[in-house]
Amino acid sequence: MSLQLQSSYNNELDQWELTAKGEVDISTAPQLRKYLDGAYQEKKADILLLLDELNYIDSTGLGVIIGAFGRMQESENRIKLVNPRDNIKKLLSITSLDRILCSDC
Amino acid sequence: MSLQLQSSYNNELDQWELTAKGEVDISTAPQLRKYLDGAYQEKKADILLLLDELNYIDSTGLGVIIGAFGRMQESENRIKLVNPRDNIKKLLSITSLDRILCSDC
Amino acid sequence: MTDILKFSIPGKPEYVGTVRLAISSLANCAGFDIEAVEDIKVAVSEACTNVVCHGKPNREECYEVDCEVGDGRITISVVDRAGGYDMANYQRPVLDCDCPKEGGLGLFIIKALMDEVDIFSEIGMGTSIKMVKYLSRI
Amino acid sequence: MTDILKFSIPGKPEYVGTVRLAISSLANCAGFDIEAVEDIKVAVSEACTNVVCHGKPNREECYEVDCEVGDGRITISVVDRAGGYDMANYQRPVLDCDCPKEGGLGLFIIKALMDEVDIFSEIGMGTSIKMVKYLSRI
Ligand SMILES: Nc1ncnc2c1ncn2[C@@H]1O[C@H](COP(=O)(O)OP(=O)(O)O)[C@@H](O)[C@H]1O
Ligand SMILES: Nc1ncnc2c1ncn2[C@@H]1O[C@H](COP(=O)(O)OP(=O)(O)O)[C@@H](O)[C@H]1O
Repeated sequence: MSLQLQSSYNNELDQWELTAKGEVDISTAPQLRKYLDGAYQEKKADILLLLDELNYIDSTGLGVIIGAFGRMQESENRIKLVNPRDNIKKLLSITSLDRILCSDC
Repeated sequence: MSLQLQSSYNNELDQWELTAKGEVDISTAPQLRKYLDGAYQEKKADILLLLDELNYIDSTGLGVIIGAFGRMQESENRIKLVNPRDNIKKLLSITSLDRILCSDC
Repeated sequence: MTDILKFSIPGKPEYVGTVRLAISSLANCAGFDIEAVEDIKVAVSEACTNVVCHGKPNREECYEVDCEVGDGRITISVVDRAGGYDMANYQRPVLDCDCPKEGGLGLFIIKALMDEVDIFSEIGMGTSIKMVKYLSRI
Repeated sequence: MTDILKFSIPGKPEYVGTVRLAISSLANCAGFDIEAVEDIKVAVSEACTNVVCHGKPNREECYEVDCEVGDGRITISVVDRAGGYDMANYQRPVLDCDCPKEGGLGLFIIKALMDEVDIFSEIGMGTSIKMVKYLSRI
């Protein structure tokens, strides 16, 4: 199981754009946490998490995203999930996380 | 595990063109046997087996191909493997089957 | 007639993916559609993750994943000897709020995705969670 | 330190793919490169196929796949109680001829792909085949 992460800062829109490919589970979630925190520490801004190629996430990965969401609230920044696949959409909807993490999913 | 098969007869070159996608193992080999025999019974001609999208084959699948090869010899028709992936190339080379089944692999 | 498959796995994060892959292949063989395969995959993964995360005494110890396939359903039990917990203390996560908590979603997700879930835990011993999914939910 | 994983599988064709998937995930976790993962996958699949094909008495009975990962190698044993065979009758396939035979390639392929192979078979009982692959072949 593996997770590939890539990030770039969009100067025009003043936001981080992070692409996650592969799977987030208990063995790869720490990697995601480090990446989210690293980006946010480098520059406090909104984070767009692009999920087109993310095949799998479970509660461990959702926990990491919720954690980042919480830490970003103090400076009123947001984390937004973009283009999750159907299986991930289903989890976001079951847990009602779509309400706070998605604008269009 | 699944195997998808597609065939068409090429009238210009007078040969069958069979595409195999997925995996050939003990559970899907009977499907391949039926397909090869079906085509050959319909029209006795050479068979090109296009393997671009075949991920996996083992001795059961190779056995099926050898069987078809044997049955086709009486009428001097041949079965040729085209574009096998590296893992399949390796098996063909180990078993020396490349010598009789491949022209370019 | 049902088929029984058993897996015995060390309680380490890196093997949860191995179980997940085996289970999805199994559910696929059993005739579940893509969405149901995903549900089963996530639920089993959550159960394994709980063993790996909360099993305190001896992380290296193995747990078992037992599967029964057939009769229009798949039944999967994840059984550990990782110390157990007091189920009376379990609190359903508060969803739909503006500050969700980082943990506590696992059992909730399992119950949402599977048709039947039975948990038995004995403190000092271990936990067994049995999950059933029907081929076509009546 | 090594990790031990065990799988118990019914001797039916449809589950060989499940074992194959689990083993490739495992070999991948253990750090083998793509080519070695493929080798291990094929070898284990051949061993399972032999159990399913040649195990006469009771096809439904389960066989075991035991894996040991660590110390720079993976060791996989496929153990059945499917009746065994007389190893003295085994004939290496004649390759490189113009009329190859349809069967008889399985054990040959296993031996070609794995670094060490030990087979023990007792007629009337069963067979155990142990295969080792080293992380970097010395
Ligand atoms: N197999 C297990 N062994 C020990 N404790 C467990 C096990 N499964 C669940 N638990 C307990 O139940 C609680 C709720 O689990 P869960 O809903 O999966 O959320 P989380 O794992 O994120 O805490 C856990 O925090 C843990 O205390
Ligand atoms: N697990 C097993 N149980 C019983 N017989 C076996 C087993 N494995 C191998 N054999 C015997 O060894 C022979 C050679 O096996 P193999 O090289 O895999 O070729 P094939 O399976 O195509 O015959 C088989 O034909 C069978 O008689």
